[in-house]
Amino acid sequence: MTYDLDGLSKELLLDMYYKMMLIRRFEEKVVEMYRAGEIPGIAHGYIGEEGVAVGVCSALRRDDYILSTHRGHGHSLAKGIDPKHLMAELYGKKTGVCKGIGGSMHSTEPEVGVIFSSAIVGGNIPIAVGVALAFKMRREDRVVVSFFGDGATNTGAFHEALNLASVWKLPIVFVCENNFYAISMHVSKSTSAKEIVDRAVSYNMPGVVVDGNDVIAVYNAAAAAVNRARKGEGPTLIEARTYRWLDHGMYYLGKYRPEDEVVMWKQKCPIRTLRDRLLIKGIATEVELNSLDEKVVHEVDEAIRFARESAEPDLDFVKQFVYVR
Amino acid sequence: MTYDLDGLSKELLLDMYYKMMLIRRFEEKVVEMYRAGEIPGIAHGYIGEEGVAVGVCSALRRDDYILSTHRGHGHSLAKGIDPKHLMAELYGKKTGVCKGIGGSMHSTEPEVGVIFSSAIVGGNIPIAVGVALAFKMRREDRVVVSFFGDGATNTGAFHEALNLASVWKLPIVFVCENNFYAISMHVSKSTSAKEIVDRAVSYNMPGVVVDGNDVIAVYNAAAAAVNRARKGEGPTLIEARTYRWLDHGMYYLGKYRPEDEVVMWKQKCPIRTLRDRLLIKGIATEVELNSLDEKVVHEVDEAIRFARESAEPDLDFVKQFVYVR
Amino acid sequence: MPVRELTYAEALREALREEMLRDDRVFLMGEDIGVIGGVFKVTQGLYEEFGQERVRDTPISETAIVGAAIGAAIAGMKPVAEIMYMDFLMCAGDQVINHLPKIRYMSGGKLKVPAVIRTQYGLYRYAAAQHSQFYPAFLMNIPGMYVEVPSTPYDAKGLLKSAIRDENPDIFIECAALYRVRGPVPDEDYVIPLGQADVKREGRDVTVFALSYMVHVALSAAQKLGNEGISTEVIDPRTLNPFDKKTLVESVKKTGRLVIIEPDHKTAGVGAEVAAIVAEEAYDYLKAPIVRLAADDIPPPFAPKAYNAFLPNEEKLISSIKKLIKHSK
Amino acid sequence: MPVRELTYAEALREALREEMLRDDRVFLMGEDIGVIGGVFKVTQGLYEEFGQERVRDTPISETAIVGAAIGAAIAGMKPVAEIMYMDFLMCAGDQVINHLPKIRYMSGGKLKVPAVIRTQYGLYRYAAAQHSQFYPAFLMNIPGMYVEVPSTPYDAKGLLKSAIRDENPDIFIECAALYRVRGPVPDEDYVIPLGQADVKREGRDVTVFALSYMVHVALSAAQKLGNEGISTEVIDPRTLNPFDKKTLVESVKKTGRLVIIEPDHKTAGVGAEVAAIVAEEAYDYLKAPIVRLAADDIPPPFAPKAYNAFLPNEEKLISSIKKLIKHSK
Ligand SMILES: Cc1ncc(C[n+]2csc(CCOP(=O)(O)OP(=O)(O)O)c2C)c(N)n1
Ligand SMILES: Cc1ncc(C[n+]2csc(CCOP(=O)(O)OP(=O)(O)O)c2C)c(N)n1
Ligand SMILES: [Mg+2]
Ligand SMILES: [Mg+2]
Repeated sequence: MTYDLDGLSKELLLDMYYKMMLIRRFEEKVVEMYRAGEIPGIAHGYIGEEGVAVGVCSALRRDDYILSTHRGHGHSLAKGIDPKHLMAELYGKKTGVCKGIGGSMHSTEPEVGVIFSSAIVGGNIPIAVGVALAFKMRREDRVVVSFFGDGATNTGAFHEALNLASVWKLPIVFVCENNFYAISMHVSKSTSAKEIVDRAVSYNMPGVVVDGNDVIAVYNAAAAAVNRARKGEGPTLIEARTYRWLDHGMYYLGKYRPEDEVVMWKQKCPIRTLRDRLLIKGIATEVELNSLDEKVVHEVDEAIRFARESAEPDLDFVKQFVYVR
Repeated sequence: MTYDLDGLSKELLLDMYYKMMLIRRFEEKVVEMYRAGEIPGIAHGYIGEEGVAVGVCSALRRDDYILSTHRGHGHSLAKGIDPKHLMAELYGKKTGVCKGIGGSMHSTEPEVGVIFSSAIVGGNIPIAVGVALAFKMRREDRVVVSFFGDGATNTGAFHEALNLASVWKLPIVFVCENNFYAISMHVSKSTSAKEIVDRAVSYNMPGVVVDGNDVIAVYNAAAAAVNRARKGEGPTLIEARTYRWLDHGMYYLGKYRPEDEVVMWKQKCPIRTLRDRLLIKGIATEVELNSLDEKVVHEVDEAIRFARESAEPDLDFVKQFVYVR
Repeated sequence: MPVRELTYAEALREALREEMLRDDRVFLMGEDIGVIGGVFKVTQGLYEEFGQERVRDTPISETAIVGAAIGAAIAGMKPVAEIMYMDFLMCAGDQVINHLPKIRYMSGGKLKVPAVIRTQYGLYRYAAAQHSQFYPAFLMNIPGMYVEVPSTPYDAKGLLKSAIRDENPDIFIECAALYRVRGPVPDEDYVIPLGQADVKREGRDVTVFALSYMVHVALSAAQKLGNEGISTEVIDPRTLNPFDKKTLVESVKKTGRLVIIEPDHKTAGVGAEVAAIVAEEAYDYLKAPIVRLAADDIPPPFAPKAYNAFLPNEEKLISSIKKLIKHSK
Repeated sequence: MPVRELTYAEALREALREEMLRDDRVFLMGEDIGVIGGVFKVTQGLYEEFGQERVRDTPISETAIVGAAIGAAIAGMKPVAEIMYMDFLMCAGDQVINHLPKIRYMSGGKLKVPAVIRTQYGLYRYAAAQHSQFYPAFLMNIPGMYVEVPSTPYDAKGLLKSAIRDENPDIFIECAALYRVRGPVPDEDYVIPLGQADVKREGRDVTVFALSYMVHVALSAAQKLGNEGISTEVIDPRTLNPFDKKTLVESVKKTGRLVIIEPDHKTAGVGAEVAAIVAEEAYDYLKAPIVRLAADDIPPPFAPKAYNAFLPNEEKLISSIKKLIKHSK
């Protein structure tokens, strides 16, 4: 096909563009509404890292499962959660993906393959291994992705989980989003391995480094790892290097990053990069891309409206969901 | 000196022989007295692995600290705990190293550098890191050794501790006693790294494999790592390969090891190996070695007598040691 | 036909085996549970019968064991994971408190976590402070998971089967000192509903709330007190969550006296909750202060004499009951 | 001269700073406590003053943080480690229960473990089930470590200084909702002995045992009840281990009524122990059943309205006290 970029279909490329833009605009609105006092609690933005979630999730089937983190909005949207339901969750409303009980950090929507998000750093990784075990034991050809940050690679949970996944050769891909910081802690001060990806050696699994701001590179790396997992060849560790533009969460926690580092990374915006390539290669026109941009703005506005208008759960309502009875 | 073997003094070599033999005879008596119902609780024998504890501890100063495990009698004796006090502890007597409160798995004798033993697999490793931190912060040139088994390398505690020791460049040597089994679990089924020592890569520290049944090789590897640590160059991971002749603990838990594997390892007895070398190289005579053998038998008998004759603590006695008041 | 007798360990093994036969989503995982059948032999023979896929030996990775059980459960399996000693359960502390009991809830009811975590505490094993702990009150304090504490072979089998069939997460706490105790276990399939205390002996003068192993101590004491004309009711909660308040409160309303005997630490132990419930709900019926007999508030010592004294026992129970009955006269 | 007012966070910071100046064995470690001064800003400025050796930023490794604190302590240092949220304390569960409180004991008294583990629980932060937990009863149940739960800037400073100077291990539990609350803190050096409850308000009709944040709720309620002629005594335990039974029991003997208000889960919470103590030791003085107001037995929900209702509050406290006083008339 003439419209391919690196062998990818136009449809897929535009979908990746659209998803990244959706995440970007969604997160911008979250910041705005958080500041306006409409969104309670704590939340963590994904702006700047869109290439990772979108590249990885685009390489998955709908029935493959992902497990996410405190910084999970991007993963949820990339895997296909309706922005209305995600926004309603952030607003703490009954119509939210978790009925307002989970909030920003605990998205679950098995229908589209978002099985669970943990707010405990490293917490999802052992659970992801168990999900992969279930797939393997039932001889399903489904694959699991566990997302986590650079900081998470120093938790015991990471170590135990990757070891177990490897000895049991499970269909799982571990995606480390290395944005170089765990809150204020630079990866070079927290993580003794020369490169995070070197930790794959410890589990005798392939380790791959990828530019997380190049969504196509991410897609290709993920597709290879997913393929390997689906064929029963076991897990892979992917280290996707990227950067968060915002502060760790919604509060300013002080200065711990050099200005020019932030500026440098903003120049490597994953969305602009893809947009430029699509235009230069003639795969899409300005008009096409602008219409996606508008669609996204509309969808996010719609999500806000939906969230605002939805009802808040009360105590009796939430009590129903503790036990299966 | 004519009496050197691999550059080691006769004194050191005979001391290593003596210590290994002390551990051997001590452990034989423990088995005997356990079966006779004199030793309560649970205990784990070190027979066959003597080369590791003795090789490592011989490379330490008295004021260096070791941290030990559930399989700790050998470490305690190698570092210089009086067999009387150790045996009394196993008997649960007031004269024991921990006054009968700790038992087989919890030896502490800071005077000779045995700071703490944990019965939780992996449990001592983060604590050892903290001890090393104290040494470093006070600018003392003391070194810490953390002993643990192959099974322990799959715990989260191992991972977090080695990472922290490396980022803080602490004066510590991690000694993995790879006896190929964690209870019934063969290392190849539990541990995904091709070799345990490969895990050093994950922490960007040197990793060294050594024949744990060759006490001199262990000594040399430990001396190099201790020297490195003492000079402020940071931690090392040593994997010492060895084998336990007895069952995991004092009970028979079933068959999980091939007969011929056990036989093969018994032929590589670390004590016999050193004895033969000392004789062949003419460093020591049969008479000298036999007299050490006899000394050891006497000491162990003395330890039993001492333990038997000591008083048992009662509840009011043990209550005093919970808090500093 | 006399009822068949089994040991507590055999009863547990039967429960596991029957549920594995009944439902192929059920599988086992844990340290040394396969090839050697568990260090306490509870799973003996199951590896041979069901193979290494369904009886999975694991590395020493408690966090990964509990985490993987949770993951398999939310993906539709019914894992039964073993943590060798209750002491090690906190090596998986994050999974046990932040994940196991919260995932269903946090997902707004979209997920189920039908995982069972089996563990045991080692009473009278003289295994010192890191291998002798029992802290069920903590698991009771964290909502979202069920907690079973069977005291007999019959209860062990019936509760384990219920725990496996039920779709909520469970921490199933066995007692190593009971593994070889025998008791009647019917041939036919049965389950015990979760949340029903069992009146192990009826009585009029005093209620003894006995936890796990202490049920046996209480029954033996009750027998002796009976000879002296004191009629003792013995209540075994069997599950701590759900907790059967009704049986407890009704018993105390009847007898007017409550003695609690438990092998966990006294302060903030299970007995504290039991006493609090009674102080709230049967206050008007109490004829005497509530008495709690529990393990001392010190870590378990190794030395056997001190260790034995550290635990409550029959003698202390009998004398407490006698004193109590005097107090209220 | 009016007494100086500080926030709870400032009072804590002063305690840390003064103890670091006083004793060079004292040092701090934890996630993000250095360069940015902690996510709650408690350690702000200390990195600049004392440098990276004594204010150590760590990786996200709770087990290594608590373990290293223990190790440094047994080797003669006085570490103060921070665990960012109490929820994450169980990521170090093994170190917290199997090591921290047991090492001195298991060593037969040869070692001391003068480590302080500071943590906080996030009341009213709407941070959902994994960032809102408070489970002090568990730490009370495990003997061998002290547990502080300061409610005011004055107590926060005085208790933290005591915890650091004392040679036993401590879990020091702060409340994020209190960090900005102001209160008087004297200029001069002072410490508060561990194990002394504080009667925050004296009264005759009812004793309110209030835990941590709930002390403020109780004081406000007491004020209002006072206007209606009900005289309320408010007791703040300040430390849960050692636990000051005496102050509690004497107060209940005086008032004959007890209401407990606590922000942890009701079942097997701290209030259970408090109720049990009173049921054992002041039974003859009680004029009415004991009442426990606590967080519901469900994981903390995210949605603010539900979350607020999940916690006990002033309104519930006032109406409980009124009902109680009626009951006993
Ligand atoms: C076990 C645990 N410790 C600490 C925290 C607090 N915390 C939340 S996010 C975070 C940093 C995570 O860094 P990283 O894994 O690199 O992910 P990022 O935020 O950069 O995406 C920390 C320390 C937590 N949630 N869980
Ligand atoms: C955290 C934890 N899990 C399980 C156990 C039970 N256990 C005691 S020793 C042991 C095997 C340890 O194997 P390894 O580390 O290889 O040491 P070895 O016994 O071979 O010397 C196990 C599983 C324990 N003590 N601690
Ligand atoms: Mg990061
Ligand atoms: Mg081993």
